[in-house]
Amino acid sequence: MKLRVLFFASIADAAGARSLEVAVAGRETVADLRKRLESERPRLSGKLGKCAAAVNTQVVDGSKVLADGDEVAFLPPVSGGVA
Amino acid sequence: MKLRVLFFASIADAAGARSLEVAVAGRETVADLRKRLESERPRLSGKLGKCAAAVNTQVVDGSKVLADGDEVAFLPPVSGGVA
Amino acid sequence: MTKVGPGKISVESAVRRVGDAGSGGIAVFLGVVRDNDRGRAVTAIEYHAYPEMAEAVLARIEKDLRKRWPLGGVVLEHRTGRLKVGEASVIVAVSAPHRAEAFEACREGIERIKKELPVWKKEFGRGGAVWKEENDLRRAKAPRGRRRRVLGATR
Amino acid sequence: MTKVGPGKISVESAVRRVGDAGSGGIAVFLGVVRDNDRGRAVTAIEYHAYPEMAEAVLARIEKDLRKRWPLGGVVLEHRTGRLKVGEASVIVAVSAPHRAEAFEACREGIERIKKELPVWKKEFGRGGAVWKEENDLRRAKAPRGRRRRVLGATR
Repeated sequence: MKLRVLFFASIADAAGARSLEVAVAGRETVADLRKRLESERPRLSGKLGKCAAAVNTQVVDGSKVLADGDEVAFLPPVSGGVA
Repeated sequence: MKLRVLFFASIADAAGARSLEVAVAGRETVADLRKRLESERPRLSGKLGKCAAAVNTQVVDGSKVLADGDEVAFLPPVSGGVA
Repeated sequence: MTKVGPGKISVESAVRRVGDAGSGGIAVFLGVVRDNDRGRAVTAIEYHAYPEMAEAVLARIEKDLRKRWPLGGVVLEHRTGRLKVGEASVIVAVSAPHRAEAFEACREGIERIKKELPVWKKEFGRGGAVWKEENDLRRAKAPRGRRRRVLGATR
Repeated sequence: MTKVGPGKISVESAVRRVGDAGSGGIAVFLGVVRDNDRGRAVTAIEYHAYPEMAEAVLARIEKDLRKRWPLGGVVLEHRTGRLKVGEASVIVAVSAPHRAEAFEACREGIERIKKELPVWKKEFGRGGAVWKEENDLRRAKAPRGRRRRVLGATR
């Protein structure tokens, strides 16, 4: 099964990409994916834990089980709006 | 000595005028003027007591003594701005 | 910047005029003519002012707002004459470094205009026209006097 | 009405769009790029969004505001891309029958945007560019969940 992974702001800089296609072999939660991406990409190490995660635009917690075709976004703390 | 007297809103309607030139013989306070205008103009009777008074654009109380050339405004409750 | 008169209110112009490089937030309030007043149909409102005094009151309100909050720009305007439903009668626009200050100052500005500005409205609707007379200016004056005495007798 | 994108924000257009014959007050808040951030000089800000999610978040905020206050119109917009000092990054405009409702809803709108909208800013100033990352979206989500449980387990 396949996922689309999105990175933003400093996380996109660290990942060197704004989006990735990721293949998943078996059952995987958001927390599993977070761990796997951090180990595959040393520059992300320790960073994804500071991000919220959204699946298909809904914020979820780490226990969320991923499904084929999901869009998983790692969202660093936001800073829209105003001072 | 002479005063200019201003009326607004429902008070202007009742007075039949928006402004008057008024001559004053001796020492007169705002309260005196209020009383005199009400007795001279029966349609104002009982109405000026509901008005604030301003002398030269400053809200004053009835004890204020008038001076030659003063502009005295009788101000019914205001209703600017919004609902 | 303050104004009382028959010219149309422009929110675009007010926002441009309060703009300030050090301000991160602009709060604006517009009062507009509603089609009803507590259920009674309204077709138009005529605003009458005591212009010289109204200008002085707006200038005093601007000064007081600036004393209390670190504002960049301030625009206070009240329109006079006959307005149709949907037209703006009053605008308060302020800029400030942060949003809380902008909101608080804007709110205080419109509250004080409502209580202190010598402007009167005549509502046109079914059954003719009525003057709405709501806030006694003698009440608006009292709290300022009291506050001044508490803070010190020298001023 | 909600929007996230690179188009310039027009306060005139927002005010026209929230206009409503039954509303007597319009409150507007504009966030604008300041020339400094706690003293550090800023020359421009780049806003990046997760657009699909940001649109969904704004729609949810509009819905929640309408549930809580009797609003006529609501406009929530956030601009993306590179903005200079003085340009507006965000606008919240609402109309309501009375001013208190308009102010409260407008304030709540901007507070929620700040906490919940997936938008990030990169500040350009002396010493280059820095990402400002401030509000963890996991914190924004918690209170809503808690409130729902308190109100009843059925929904």
